[in-house]
Amino acid sequence: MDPKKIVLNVNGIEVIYNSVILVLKGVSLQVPEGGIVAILGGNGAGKTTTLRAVSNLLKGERGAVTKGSIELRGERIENLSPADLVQRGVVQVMEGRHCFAHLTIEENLLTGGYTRKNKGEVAANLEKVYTYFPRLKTRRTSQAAYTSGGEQQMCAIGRALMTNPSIVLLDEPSMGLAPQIVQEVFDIVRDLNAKERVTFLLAEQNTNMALQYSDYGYIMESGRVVMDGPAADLANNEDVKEFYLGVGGGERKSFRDVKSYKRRKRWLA
Amino acid sequence: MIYRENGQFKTTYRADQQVFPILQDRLFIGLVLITAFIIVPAMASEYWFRALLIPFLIMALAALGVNILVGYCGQISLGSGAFMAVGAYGAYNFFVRVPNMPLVPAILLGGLCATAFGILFGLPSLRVKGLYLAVATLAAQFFSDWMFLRVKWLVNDSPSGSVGVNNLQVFGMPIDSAVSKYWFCLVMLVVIAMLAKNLVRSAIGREWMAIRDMDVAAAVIGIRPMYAKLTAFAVSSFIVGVAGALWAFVYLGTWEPAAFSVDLSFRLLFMVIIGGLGSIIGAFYGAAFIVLLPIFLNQVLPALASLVGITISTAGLSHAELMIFGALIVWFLIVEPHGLAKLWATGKQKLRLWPFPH
Amino acid sequence: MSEASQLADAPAASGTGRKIGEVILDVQNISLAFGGVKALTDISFNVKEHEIRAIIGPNGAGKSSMLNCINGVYQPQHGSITFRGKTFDHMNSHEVAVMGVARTFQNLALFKGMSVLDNIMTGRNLRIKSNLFMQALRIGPAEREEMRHREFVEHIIDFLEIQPYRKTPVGQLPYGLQKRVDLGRALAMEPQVLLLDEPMAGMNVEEKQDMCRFVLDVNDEFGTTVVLIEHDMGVVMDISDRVVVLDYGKKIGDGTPDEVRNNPEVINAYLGTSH
Amino acid sequence: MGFFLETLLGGLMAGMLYSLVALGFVLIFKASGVFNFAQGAMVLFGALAMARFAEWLAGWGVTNQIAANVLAFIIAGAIMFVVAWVIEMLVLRHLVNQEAATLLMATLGIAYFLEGLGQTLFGNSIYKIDIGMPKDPVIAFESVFQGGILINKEDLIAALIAASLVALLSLFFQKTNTGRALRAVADDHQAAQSIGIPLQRIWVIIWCVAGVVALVAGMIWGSKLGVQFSLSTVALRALPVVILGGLTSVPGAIIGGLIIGVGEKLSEVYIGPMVGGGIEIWFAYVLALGFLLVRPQGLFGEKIIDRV
Amino acid sequence: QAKEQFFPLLSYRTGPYAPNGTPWANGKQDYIKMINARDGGVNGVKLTFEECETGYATDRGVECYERLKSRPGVALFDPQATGITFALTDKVPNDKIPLITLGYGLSVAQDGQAFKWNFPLMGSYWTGADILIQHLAKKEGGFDKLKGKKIALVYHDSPFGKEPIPLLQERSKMHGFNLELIPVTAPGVEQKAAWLQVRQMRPDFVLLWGWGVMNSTALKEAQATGYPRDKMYGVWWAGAEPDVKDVGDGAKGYNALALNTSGTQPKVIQDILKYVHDKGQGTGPKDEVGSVLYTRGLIIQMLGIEAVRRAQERFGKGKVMTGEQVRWGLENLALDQKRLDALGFAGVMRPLSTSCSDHMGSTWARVHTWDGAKWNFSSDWYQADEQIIKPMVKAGGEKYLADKKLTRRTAADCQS
Ligand SMILES: Nc1ncnc2c1ncn2[C@@H]1O[C@H](COP(=O)(O)OP(=O)(O)OP(=O)(O)O)[C@@H](O)[C@H]1O
Ligand SMILES: Nc1ncnc2c1ncn2[C@@H]1O[C@H](COP(=O)(O)OP(=O)(O)OP(=O)(O)O)[C@@H](O)[C@H]1O
Ligand SMILES: [Mg+2]
Ligand SMILES: [Mg+2]
Repeated sequence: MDPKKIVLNVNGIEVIYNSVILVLKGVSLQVPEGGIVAILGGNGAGKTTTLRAVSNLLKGERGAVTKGSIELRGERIENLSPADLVQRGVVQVMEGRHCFAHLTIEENLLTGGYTRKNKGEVAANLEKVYTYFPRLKTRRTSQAAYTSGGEQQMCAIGRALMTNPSIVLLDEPSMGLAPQIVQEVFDIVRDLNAKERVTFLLAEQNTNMALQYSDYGYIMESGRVVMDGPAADLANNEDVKEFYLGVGGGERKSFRDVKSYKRRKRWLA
Repeated sequence: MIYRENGQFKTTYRADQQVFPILQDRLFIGLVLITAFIIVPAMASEYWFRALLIPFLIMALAALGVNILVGYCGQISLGSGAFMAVGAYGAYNFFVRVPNMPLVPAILLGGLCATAFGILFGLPSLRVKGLYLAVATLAAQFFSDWMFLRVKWLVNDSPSGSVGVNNLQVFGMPIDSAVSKYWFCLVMLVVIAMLAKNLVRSAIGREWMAIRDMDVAAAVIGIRPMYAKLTAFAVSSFIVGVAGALWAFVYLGTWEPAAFSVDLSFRLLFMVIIGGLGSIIGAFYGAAFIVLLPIFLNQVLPALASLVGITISTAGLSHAELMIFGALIVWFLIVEPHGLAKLWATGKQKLRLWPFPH
Repeated sequence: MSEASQLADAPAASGTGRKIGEVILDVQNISLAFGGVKALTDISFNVKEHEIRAIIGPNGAGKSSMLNCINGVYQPQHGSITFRGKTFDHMNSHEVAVMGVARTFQNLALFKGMSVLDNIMTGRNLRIKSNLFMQALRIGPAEREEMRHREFVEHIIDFLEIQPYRKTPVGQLPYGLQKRVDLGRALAMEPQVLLLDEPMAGMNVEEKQDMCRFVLDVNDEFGTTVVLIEHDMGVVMDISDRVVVLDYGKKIGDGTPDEVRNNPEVINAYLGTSH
Repeated sequence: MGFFLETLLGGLMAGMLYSLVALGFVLIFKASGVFNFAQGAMVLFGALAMARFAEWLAGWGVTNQIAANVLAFIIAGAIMFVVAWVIEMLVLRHLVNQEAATLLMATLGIAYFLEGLGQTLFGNSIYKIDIGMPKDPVIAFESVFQGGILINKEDLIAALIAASLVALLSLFFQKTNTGRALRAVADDHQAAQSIGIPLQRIWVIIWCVAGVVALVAGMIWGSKLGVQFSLSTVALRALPVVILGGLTSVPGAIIGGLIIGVGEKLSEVYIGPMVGGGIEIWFAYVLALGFLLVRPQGLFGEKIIDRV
Repeated sequence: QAKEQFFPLLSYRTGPYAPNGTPWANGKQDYIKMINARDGGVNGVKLTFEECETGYATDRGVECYERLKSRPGVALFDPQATGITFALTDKVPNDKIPLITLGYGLSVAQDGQAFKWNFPLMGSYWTGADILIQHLAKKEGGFDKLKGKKIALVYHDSPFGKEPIPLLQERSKMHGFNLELIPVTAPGVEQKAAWLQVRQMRPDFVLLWGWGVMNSTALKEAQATGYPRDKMYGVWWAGAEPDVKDVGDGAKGYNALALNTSGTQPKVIQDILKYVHDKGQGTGPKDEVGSVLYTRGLIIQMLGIEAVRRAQERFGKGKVMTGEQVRWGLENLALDQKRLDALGFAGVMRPLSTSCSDHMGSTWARVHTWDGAKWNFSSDWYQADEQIIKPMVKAGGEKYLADKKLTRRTAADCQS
């Protein structure tokens, strides 16, 4: 990693749910200022948990960081409330959308602007989100619960952008979105990153896209980081190719032809 | 690693489906049963029986019934007191009006009266959900309060509305000593708890839970919400009704409608929540907490106070009792929001890993 | 495990063993609107026995709503649905389930408080014959019946490779596994028609391959008809026999993957140029 | 006819008094999705504080009754603020994102605690709040109806206070940013946190407002009934009101109150005698239930969403 | 072992009825303390007590009973609540502990031949209702003047409130007045409908059968609907300071039955102030001493202690009495005026003597009126009409015996 300024430094954290289930077993990662960092890994690897630990949303899940430290621009943030973190520019897009069901799409977005006191700024942000996701504009008066899955996902992302963040934690942004929109979401990420120097930490299953757009990647397996490196290197790693990009041995295999035996290899276990 | 399941492989699904698949659990429950049936009767004093154990058993039974409706089927009920009252007065009417009516059938018939009443007031649940349903069940509560005060026939024309029974017998054995009452309630409780446990781990129990967790999805996989909800109301109010009959017959002897007031309904709901929604064993913990803790505080606080050399007035003690009780509820919830049963389960999980922390 | 892999190994080569049969489900002129929002406008398409039928389209196109109509969760304002020769104006959830249609959900609709095993067991409920009293007593037949179904469910659990989580409350599982459980619950109904709403969202390639394998196996082995909504074009194009394309409530394409792939309207509205 | 109008009027005003208590429920439900069992205890607690301080202040030399009352109200309000703050710090903060049942139970613990604390601090006898409410009746329209129509000034004033409180709070919820944030919190604690809504501050504010509403309710009911433990049971009378109006609607609390008030008084007076009387309380619940069967979310409640 | 006679005291100092329950409980405690301090107990037997909080709830009351009943030297129980009385009525015969319910409980329990262990001393709701009707007749100038009059009973909707109804119906048949029944749902915080009904039917008199907050609320609603308070007559549980205190002037003219005086003049009160409160041993605040319910507490405790004293006369002076022996004492109380004077109760209450067939001992009561600051007597003593009540009690006793499959106590049993 180049000697860029590290904004977010996660240092050997352990996370325990319900005071018995140990989920993260010493995860460390760094996010440089203005970088796009991806966390990859299979179901249950602990990506979401890592993001929750950073944004301090673990408490509501009865989880806790029991070891290690998390620093934001050199400041320890384990004891800050999520609201404090948003004030400092860190916002998370939660997995599974979590739109406010009874609020309309527009109200959802406006709630995202709660921390911004400047009315003009909020209005401008709203317009920006609407230009990113025109679909939201047409559905603005509809209660979030009655919109389609993809519309809710857009709403969740848009809502987070309304806070004018400097670091965005994106948990599976592409889930449930049509391919074109996925493309657009990643373009937005790149856009914000380039134009507004927003830093991104994203957990993604769409490895292909994630590696294409990010600078650096971490691969997690059962609560540990098993591999990390610049995105380009990871994309060329044979194992990554085979297990995460589905192009092992050169050609992409048809989903119809995949072998039925269990092939997953564990790096560590 | 005192408590572990390593090495206890299940070779059949049947073995795995047992209520207590782990050996330690079986030993433990066996011990509990032996204690309950043999050791406790040998040791407990009259006071323990009459003032603590019997009400605990009956309330545990009632809480179990409420738990089926609230905990398993997710239908909030604040009318459990009414179902108990209907059970009690129903059993009473069968008992005094039908010549030579034996006790147990009278109680069960009382339970059936409660079932009918429960289904009637459960009908709105087909349309009204969540907290809003509380209105329907409270309507049942206040209606029954009124009914047993106003309809003379139901109280056998007693002018004041208070009624009583005596000469209780089961198969010719009188149920009047403290121990016999205890055993009687214990047997009822154990039998009903087993049946209830069977129900909740069978298809019907899964239907209830499915309706509770997500009713639309449940309908899509073929569960009929109406059937599931009404059976939950029926089974629940039957058990609650039986508990009501026991409460009236065995514990109170003579009672007035106020014995089944809305306070009782609330207390039953609290038992279920603090014990653990959707857990049979939780009903026991909840009943113990709500029934026994205030009594315990009431007796221990003066002793504690005198120990540290302060004398608190009786009124002060009562208020301190309320405060401590309230604070304990909050504290337990913070430690484990899913109730005492979950706390117990987590404890077991820790034991499983012991001495390692994770 | 071995059983499951045998199941899968034999016909893996491109579904040669399957015979696509007659039309089993026919949707005619369905229109559905919510207030001003037209979710579906005059949609017709059919599904043939044993085929894998995909529905694709941009977000908010009305795909999930279509499944909801078939399922009886929504009542369309116009149109009718014919299932196995019987025509209905609108469907009733319970009847649909009885007729053998199962479904997974886009926004996980699992029973959160229940374990994986219990969740999948609910799929068997329609087949349970013993009544309340027998279940309470759990005597002979009731118990044996329960065991039979348990055994069936265990096969599904093996098949989906979620053995270690049997007793875990589903709420605690990671997203991807919850999707599998959702599939398992639908499979437990032994459906003739399986409606899958984005079963592979939130999975990486390897996991998607697993899921595809499950779907193909079910389709091959039991001849289950599959209706699949999916945004991953790789998956759709590889495994489906025919594809319907919806756009803002209207049907804009219908045909084999290749036909659809080359349909300009579809490219414009949905696929974009990258595919 | 005169009597009918009188009953109607009595019902309307009783309904307004229920609304005042119902309002507290609505506030907290709106802000956290929790049904606050402690509302009754808060009414009692507020009233006790106010009654006792008014009394003590008189003893400490504040002889002007109005001054004593105003001061006592301010002190009691401050106490309610402290209570709200402590509740947030010791209870709510630790129960973020938990199920409604858990939170409901926690408010019950709070109720017990407040009841105990209130009686310990302020005593358990009957106390008086004398805010100079006129007690004697006014008879109006004597020329129109035989015997005239009885109007209770005290009720009228109380109804006016209730109405203005409701108007104020409705505005607050409709027009401010915070109002929207509250609704967001009620929908999803965690998501609200994730976008920077300061849950803790919001809860302190809303419990504090609910506490003051409880204090006003306690003051008015207390001046009617005398301040003692039974005050906490008016919560049960307010329950059908909240639910009929819709758990999330401030104006609903008023409309619900009026409907329930009128419904129960008319039923008691006209149907009651036929069946032996004493029916008003269950009638209120049955009435609310009747409305629910038509509108399961109450008259003005947010539609209950269930979607797959 | 020390010679101690134990008095379990069931009380409620918290909850909806605390304002009324507290002075009552304080009176009972203070009297015991005073007897110990002044007389050193009963013939050398020290009196002990323990209070148990019931919160007016039946199950808590039963728990208290079970906890305290097996203490050594238990004399008797006074449950202080109708619901608890019902539940204990079934239990006391087995435990052989008498139950005294002064001025409350079951009216039919006056029949001591049916209810061996119950002692509704000094009056039941039947005697109370009877006396009120007598008083109204006297005010109107004779029973015949009641004809066509309208009397409304506003009552607490519970067995407590319903008890007087049979007697009032009987009386209304006899004298031809109309009885209107208006129930008030417990606890009675909302009575608008009830009083609108009163306003509409314009009864000549209102009888108020309330307890706790219901009473003050009724008075306030009466004021608010303009019903004259001087036409309202309460039972003795609706005639104490907590019922009128915060209504103040609004309750002026309101009448209620009185079983006892209030005020600090009686010697017994002076003794309590001297031996208990002046020593800093008082249970409650000093200014409550001598209030209506406080004084009633004193009487209850005095009667219990006198029963012990009476029993000692027969079973051995200076011994601790068993429950059975105390029961005999209760059944053979003979407190004539002289004895009352000696006890310091001169003028506080009427003489009282019980027997096997009469567990009440006295059916006298009078009426007092609130003048805005204190209660003043406004009538002489009345005695309930035996001829009406006796048959009712007898019939009720028979029904009870039949229901419970018991037989009437024999003369021999009465001697034991
Ligand atoms: N609230 C919870 N309580 C207990 N265990 C949990 C909880 N949330 C997650 N876990 C466990 O933590 C582990 C990691 O889960 P996490 O959600 O972080 O995975 P993930 O990498 O985000 O997976 P996915 O790609 O499926 O979202 C899983 O094994 C899961 O079962
Ligand atoms: N119950 C409802 N009430 C109101 N509008 C609805 C409802 N259900 C769906 N809609 C609207 O109908 C349209 C189609 O929704 P649907 O969920 O079918 O989309 P979809 O094709 O599944 O999209 P996605 O790929 O994003 O899941 C959307 O605009 C949605 O907002
Ligand atoms: Mg995740
Ligand atoms: Mg969809």
